[in-house]
Amino acid sequence: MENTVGYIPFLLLGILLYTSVLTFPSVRSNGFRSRFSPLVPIVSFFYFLFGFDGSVQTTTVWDHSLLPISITFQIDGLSRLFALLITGIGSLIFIYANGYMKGAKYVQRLQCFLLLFMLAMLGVVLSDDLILLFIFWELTSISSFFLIGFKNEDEASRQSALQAITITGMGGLIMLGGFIILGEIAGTYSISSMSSPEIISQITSHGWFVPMLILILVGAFTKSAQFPFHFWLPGAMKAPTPVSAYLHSATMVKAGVYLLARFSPVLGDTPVWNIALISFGGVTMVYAAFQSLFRTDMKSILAYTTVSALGIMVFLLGLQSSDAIAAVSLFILVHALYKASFFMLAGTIDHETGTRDISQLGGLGKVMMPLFAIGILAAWSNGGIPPSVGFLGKDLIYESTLHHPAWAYVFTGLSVGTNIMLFAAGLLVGWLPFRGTRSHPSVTLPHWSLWVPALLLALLGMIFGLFPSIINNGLINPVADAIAGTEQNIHLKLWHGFNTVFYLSLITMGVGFLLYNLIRPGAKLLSFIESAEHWGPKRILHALANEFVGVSSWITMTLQNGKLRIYLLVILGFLVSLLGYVVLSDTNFVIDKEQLTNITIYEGITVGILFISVFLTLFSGSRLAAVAAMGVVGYTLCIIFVFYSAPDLAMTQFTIDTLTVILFVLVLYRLPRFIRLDFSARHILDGIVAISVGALMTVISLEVLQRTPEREISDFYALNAYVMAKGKNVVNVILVDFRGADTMIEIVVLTIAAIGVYSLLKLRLRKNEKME
Amino acid sequence: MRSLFLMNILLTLIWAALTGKFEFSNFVFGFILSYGVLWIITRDTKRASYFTRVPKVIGFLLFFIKELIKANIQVAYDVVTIRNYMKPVIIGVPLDAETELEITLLANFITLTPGTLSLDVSDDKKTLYIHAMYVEDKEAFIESVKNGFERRLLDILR
Amino acid sequence: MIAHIVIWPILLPLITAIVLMFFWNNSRIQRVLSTVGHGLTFISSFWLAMRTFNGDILTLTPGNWPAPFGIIFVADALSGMLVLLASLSAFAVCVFSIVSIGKGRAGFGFFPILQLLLMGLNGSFLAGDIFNLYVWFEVIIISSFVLITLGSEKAQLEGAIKYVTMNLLASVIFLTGIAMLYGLLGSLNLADLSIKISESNDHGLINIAAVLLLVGFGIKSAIFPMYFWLPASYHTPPAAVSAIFGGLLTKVGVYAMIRVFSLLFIEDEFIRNMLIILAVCSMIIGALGAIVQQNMRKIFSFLIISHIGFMIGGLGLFTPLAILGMVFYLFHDIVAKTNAFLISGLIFKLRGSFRLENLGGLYNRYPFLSIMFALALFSLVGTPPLSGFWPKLFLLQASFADLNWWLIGGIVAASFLTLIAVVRIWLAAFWKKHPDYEAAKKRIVWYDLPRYQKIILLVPIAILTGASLFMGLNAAYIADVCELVYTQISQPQTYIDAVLTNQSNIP
Amino acid sequence: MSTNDYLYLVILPILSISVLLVFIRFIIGPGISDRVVALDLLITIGIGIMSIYAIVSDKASFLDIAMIFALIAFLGTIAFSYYLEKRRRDD
Amino acid sequence: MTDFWIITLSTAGALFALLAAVGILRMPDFYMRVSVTTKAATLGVGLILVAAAFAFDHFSVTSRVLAIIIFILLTAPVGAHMIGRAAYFIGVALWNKTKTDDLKGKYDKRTHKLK
Amino acid sequence: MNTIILKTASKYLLPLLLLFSIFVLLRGHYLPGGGFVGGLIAAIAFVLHAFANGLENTQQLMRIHPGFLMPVGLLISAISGMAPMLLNKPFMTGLWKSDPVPVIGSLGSALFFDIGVYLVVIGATLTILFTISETR
Amino acid sequence: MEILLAITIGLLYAAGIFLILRRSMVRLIIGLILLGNGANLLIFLLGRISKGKPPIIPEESKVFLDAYADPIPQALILTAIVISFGLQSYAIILVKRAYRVTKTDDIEELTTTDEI
Ligand code: NA
Ligand code: NA
Repeated sequence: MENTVGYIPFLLLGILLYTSVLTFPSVRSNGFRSRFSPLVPIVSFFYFLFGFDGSVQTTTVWDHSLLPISITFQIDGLSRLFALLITGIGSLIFIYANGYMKGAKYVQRLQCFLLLFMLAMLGVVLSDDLILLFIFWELTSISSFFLIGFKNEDEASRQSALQAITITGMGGLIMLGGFIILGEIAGTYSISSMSSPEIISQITSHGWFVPMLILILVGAFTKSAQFPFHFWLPGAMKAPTPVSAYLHSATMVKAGVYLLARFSPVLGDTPVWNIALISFGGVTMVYAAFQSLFRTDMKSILAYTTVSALGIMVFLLGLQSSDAIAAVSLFILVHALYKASFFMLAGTIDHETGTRDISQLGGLGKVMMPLFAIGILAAWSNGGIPPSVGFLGKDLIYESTLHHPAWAYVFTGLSVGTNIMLFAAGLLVGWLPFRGTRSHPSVTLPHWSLWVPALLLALLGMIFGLFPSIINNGLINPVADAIAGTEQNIHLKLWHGFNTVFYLSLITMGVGFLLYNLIRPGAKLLSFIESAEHWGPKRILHALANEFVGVSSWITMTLQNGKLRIYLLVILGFLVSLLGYVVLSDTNFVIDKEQLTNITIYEGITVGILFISVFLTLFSGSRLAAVAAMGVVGYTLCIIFVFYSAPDLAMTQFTIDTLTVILFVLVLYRLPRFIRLDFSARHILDGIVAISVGALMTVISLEVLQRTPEREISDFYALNAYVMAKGKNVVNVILVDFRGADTMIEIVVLTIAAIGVYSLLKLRLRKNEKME
Repeated sequence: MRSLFLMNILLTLIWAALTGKFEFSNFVFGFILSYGVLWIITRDTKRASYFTRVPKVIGFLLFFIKELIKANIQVAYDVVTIRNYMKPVIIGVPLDAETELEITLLANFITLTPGTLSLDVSDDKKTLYIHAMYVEDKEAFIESVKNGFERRLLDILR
Repeated sequence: MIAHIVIWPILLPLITAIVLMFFWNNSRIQRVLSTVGHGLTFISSFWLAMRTFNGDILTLTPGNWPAPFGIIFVADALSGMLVLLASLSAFAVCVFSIVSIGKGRAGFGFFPILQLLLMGLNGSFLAGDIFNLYVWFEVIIISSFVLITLGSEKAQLEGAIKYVTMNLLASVIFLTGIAMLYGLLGSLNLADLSIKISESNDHGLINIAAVLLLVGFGIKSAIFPMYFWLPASYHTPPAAVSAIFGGLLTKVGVYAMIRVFSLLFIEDEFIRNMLIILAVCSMIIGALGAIVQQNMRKIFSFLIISHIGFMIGGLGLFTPLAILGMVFYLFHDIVAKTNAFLISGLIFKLRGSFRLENLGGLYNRYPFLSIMFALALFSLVGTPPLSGFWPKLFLLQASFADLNWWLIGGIVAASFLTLIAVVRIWLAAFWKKHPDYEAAKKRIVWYDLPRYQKIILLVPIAILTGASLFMGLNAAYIADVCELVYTQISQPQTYIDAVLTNQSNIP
Repeated sequence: MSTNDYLYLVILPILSISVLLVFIRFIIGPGISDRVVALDLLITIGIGIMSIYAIVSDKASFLDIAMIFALIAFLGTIAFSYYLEKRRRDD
Repeated sequence: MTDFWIITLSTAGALFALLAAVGILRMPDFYMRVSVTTKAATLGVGLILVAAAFAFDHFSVTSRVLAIIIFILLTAPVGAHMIGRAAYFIGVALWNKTKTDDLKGKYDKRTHKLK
Repeated sequence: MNTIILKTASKYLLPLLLLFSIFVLLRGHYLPGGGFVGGLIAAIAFVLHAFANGLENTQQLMRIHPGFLMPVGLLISAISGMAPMLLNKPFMTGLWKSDPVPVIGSLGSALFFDIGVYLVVIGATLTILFTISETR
Repeated sequence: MEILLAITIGLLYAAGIFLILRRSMVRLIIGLILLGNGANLLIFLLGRISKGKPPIIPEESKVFLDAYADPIPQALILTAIVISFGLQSYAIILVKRAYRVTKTDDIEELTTTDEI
């Protein structure tokens, strides 16, 4: 089976191609093509079932020296189990979805995103490269966003989708940070290369290990709905049931678990890892199990039990003992089987009766015998009653908590408590609706596609329990190997004899059954439990989010306040402080009078006039006087140009200055007068900024004047102006020849300005042209 | 037609003077250039000949310079001494000048003379309003304008 | 003529603009000729870019005066790529304008000025002389002034007052910097200045020039705290105009900073740290602004500020990876932002509003468009494997390698907030039901358009989305170009040699 | 004392003083029309200064600036007059 | 000889310019300021220009000087007329000792026509 | 403004100033002047005419819209810049006629370039000023 | 004299900045113009000033026989002046048009485009 891994890229590409094929016919036609969609996961399932045996295979498709990514896929036991769950449960979900969505709008769209999602999940579990994994990870977030928001016109759906992508998106980014550190300290982005002992010790002993681990854990926890990020998952139940069944039982939420399992050999069994996983997993499993008990919506109950189950998995991964690893390896499978059945069951009941509220349902067992069977079988497995595979799972869980060196009682107690509640919750979904008086008399057994897939999964749970050897070596043991990073030896047995674990299981069942009988969820309990959630993390995070938006708009409105003066003050203040800093720290000023020329009386008078005119522009109450004074400023500059050998400049400055004044004058009589404002504090502030800039400019220019000027280029011009460029007015030669391109561009500027003036004054839009 | 030609020649000369090159080619170029300029700006106007008027022009200029110096001295005296001797008025002077050129030249020469300033011409072109600084007798002033500048000017122009 | 390839991306828009001005009143001919002109410019830019991607630095000296005496146009890989992308964006915008710009604006110079704006952009990217760069900047700002006010709607004029004032201030500051450089070193040629600065020991004064250019270019590239003009004005002109502005104008400032701070002011710790601080602030402030806005175009405007931070951050780090990321991001962002604004324009055509509360129902009504839009929008976020992802990855790597926690935090936070901003648009415009469809119908022009015009409106978005996908999926190619850019800008000597010794590539 | 010295030390100061005097009128106004006349006179005297400067520095090209000064002074006066007639009464 | 002309002409010119400057400062009303200054300054500047012509003693300079003088002679009175008229129109007050005002009430404020 | 004095003066000033502007343009290569100043003077000439005679009269006199001068000028400049490219020399390389031409001096592409500048400056300045004057 | 000019430059920058911080659009434009003048003078001064030596080659000579003022700053300023003229004309008209449309000359009232 060496070469089978080489087909993985083609498989993924094939799925993508089929997805896009599905996209292209009109979305409104739920045609023909969509009927073949289940074939995609089915084919993939058999590929993973028969193509691999749990041994490690790797293929590199593409690599690049610059991009920190190598498209490398690796499959081992862990990946294979996930791939099988993804494609196997996927196959059944697709069949189920075809029945469930019959006649509905946008079926093809749903299938598209489901397939895309499947592709993404496969990518996550098959990638050997951190970045590649991250890419697929993000794709799961995006595609699940579209799936959760599938009923896009429903406000609640949109909010749930937003919530989901907010949390998983944030988690993903944080995780990427962790990945990058991991890649940097490992010196490679290849996950498989990290598990060599040298690199592991290099990683775990590195100074950034703890921050890196925390970042990665945040990513995994958010995706796997660990407390306190758990609430997006129950919220995501707004999606159509096939979506919930797929995303939230078998696949997406387990991506986080997969990630933890995947990194367990490298990062696991370190203090931070253990403490974090055990505590977060522990809290999640108890809290969510408790929450699930008081719900009336079947999907809501299932959502919370899912969160709780995820908590158990994280908790087990935190324990890191061989027992725990064996337990989590099996529990991943167990949970997928019964939870998918449960979801499909809930969906079918909803589909047929129009409600998922268990307080509204009853007596359905009589007409929906196969569904009742599903309910019983799934609850059986969920409850860990022998001989289901659930029993094996529970067995291993208790085994591992009991053997914890330090906290055995606490952990066992927590596990038992969780399982008691989960047991009761399972009965609420799998048993309660079928018993008692019949609530929906007209309901009959639906089309086979709505129950056969679930029944198949539920039966599998029983078969695997009865014959654990089917899965022991081929499926579960390689998973444990991968998680532990070493050879594991798992022997799944249905019967271990009358040991502590067995008694604990009995207690679980007994108390759980008692609990089931004590609790009948209704409006009262629901409101009680929701008030618990009221002050829970959801509430807090929502409040934080609102607060954040509030603060953001405050910041935005404070900074972007619409006042040009403030904007300019900020910019100029920034300029002044930067310049001031450099001037004070980097330059020492000595003004050498030798270098400077004397002031003659004419220059003095000219500059004096200039000064007075500037003050006139500043403080004159008449606009016209200000404009005229501005003109005088220009004229005096012009005189300065004359004094200092710049006749061309003088001519141009003089002409243009006058034209500007004329322009002002022409425009001015249509403008209002100056706003007269009394002298105020703002004048002082403005004055300080203005004077600072001015003073800095003076100081800086004096400093520059102390340096010897470089005249190399001017000398070149002077030498060549006549000889090569045939002109004697060097300024003009520069303008039309040496630097002619500047002039070319400059007349373009002038042209554009003229067009701008023309259009500003002449263009009157017709009504339909406004806001184009 | 003739006045256009004259104008053309005049401009050609000015061109040559400006460029400072009295070569044949420069005259030709100046001629073509001013021809072009005239072509651009000329609307139909009729002009009298300039030829016979040269001596009168010289005479007029001499008169003008005399007036200029006389008036400047008067003003200068007034400016540099502390006491003000001014007796300003605004006087409407009835015009014999008819064409726009005549009126304009008259008004300008009056303005160029210190102490007097042509403020405006009535819209029917019959009256020239002058601000004058030293007027003892209104009638005498009007008479001096009409017999002085206006008569001499019209002599040249007509 | 082929040897003159460096100048064609400048000359072709100029010639087209001149020709268009002769057809001042014939907007139909203008639309056709302008598109043809942009097409030709794009072809010549493509040609030029391909030649620079070989690693050659092409130069052309207008007037045939050797540098540093004459002006020189220089095309290295960075310039080549930017010219290519500018021409591509301008072409897309021009096609979009064929339909979206009405007779009123077309009859008052829209198309020629669009050409001249492109000329200014290409010129800025190719300028090898700092005063010449200034003049190109002026072409850009005056064309942008005219385009932003073309139509003289109230919001346009209000926004323009701020836009104009701050950009003119930036020009003055830039000019002040040039005065300093010339006064100190007596040269304007960038390569020559580079040599002279490295030989000079006037660190204080040279730093002052650096600060002046930093602020001048900072205003133009809208980095914190100099960005205020951008959100005040970018949402006011027609969508086509916002598109070219959003895609390219701030990038010219960034380009200028890259050029100046890699070639002239190479090793100054103070400036580098300053840049990183400003970058992080821009990222955060821009992103915070984006998540609270209601106007789609204002969201994009604030995102521009935020994403400029990524580039400036890369410039501040100035490690190989950081430069790789910065340049890649620059390339990506040109396409992504142009596209985003074009999409907002198309949504306006479809729904008659830019405001989120007035939009809705696009997803169910126009599923295929929605997919295209989604690709464009998520590439803005940097969702892998779309084009924004790779540069962000490089930048993150670079920041981690440098242990720059501020930058890391900034990049992560800004990316996250960008995601939220884009998802908000998606929820409001695409998923939500239209709040009042009957009332909005009056403002919707889409239905009145003939089929071919609808297609014309879609083509540019498809082109740009395609370009974005190309950059994302073919990241290796872009990364190779970026590496070449890195090699060239990290070794100013190659640039200097190309400018000062290989006088002209004319045979 | 050479002619140049004379021009430089006597004539230019006289003209400069004239400029100052006129500038006082420019400042005190009182009306805008007074300022316009003052400006016109400033430029006219400027032409004189320019001419003297041309003689002193032996650069005839400054006379061309004088020509442009004359042209501009005229234009400015005309423009202001135009404005004064057309404007609203309240400035 | 050249120097003599230069000195004489420039001195006279400068004095006339000074006269204009003093005049504009001393005259009690706007119209008299215009009256005084236009000509004094024109004369003064004209003299200085002639001095320049002597100084350079070159045909191109002389002709340019002539052109400038003609131009000034042409424009100065027109300018004075324009500003004087505008001032009167907007009601710039006459000196209180002004004896007669024939223009009074002759302007139509709306059409700017003069009777 | 309805003053015959100004009207009459402007009639004579216009050709004088236009001539002067061309003079300034042509000698720019040797002495102060050139396309910019020349163009500005020409523009001022027309502006003065417009002040005296009203905008309509001036525009009638010019026959074409001043804005038209901008593309014409740009075209002349661009062509003079691109002509060397036909000889496979870089953009804007100076081309000179070997013998000097009377009056103007050496005849080269730079002169045509300056003429282009001259026209653009006239066109732009007049477009700006005229547009303002005619807009109420 | 350099000191005086340097102070002039400082004054022009300061005045320009003070004016662009005012509320009146007209003052804003005047401020921008003063800033432009300041920058031009700065280029001029930093290019070093020299008296009476215009960079024009004497009539009978092919090269300068004497010292000459640096022509480059002059050419740069010339370009800058013409460009500023274009920009300033545009800005003046913009102000006029903005006043007509928004009915206010008070810049602080122009805040609508910055609202969320
Ligand atoms: Na790689
Ligand atoms: Na050349």
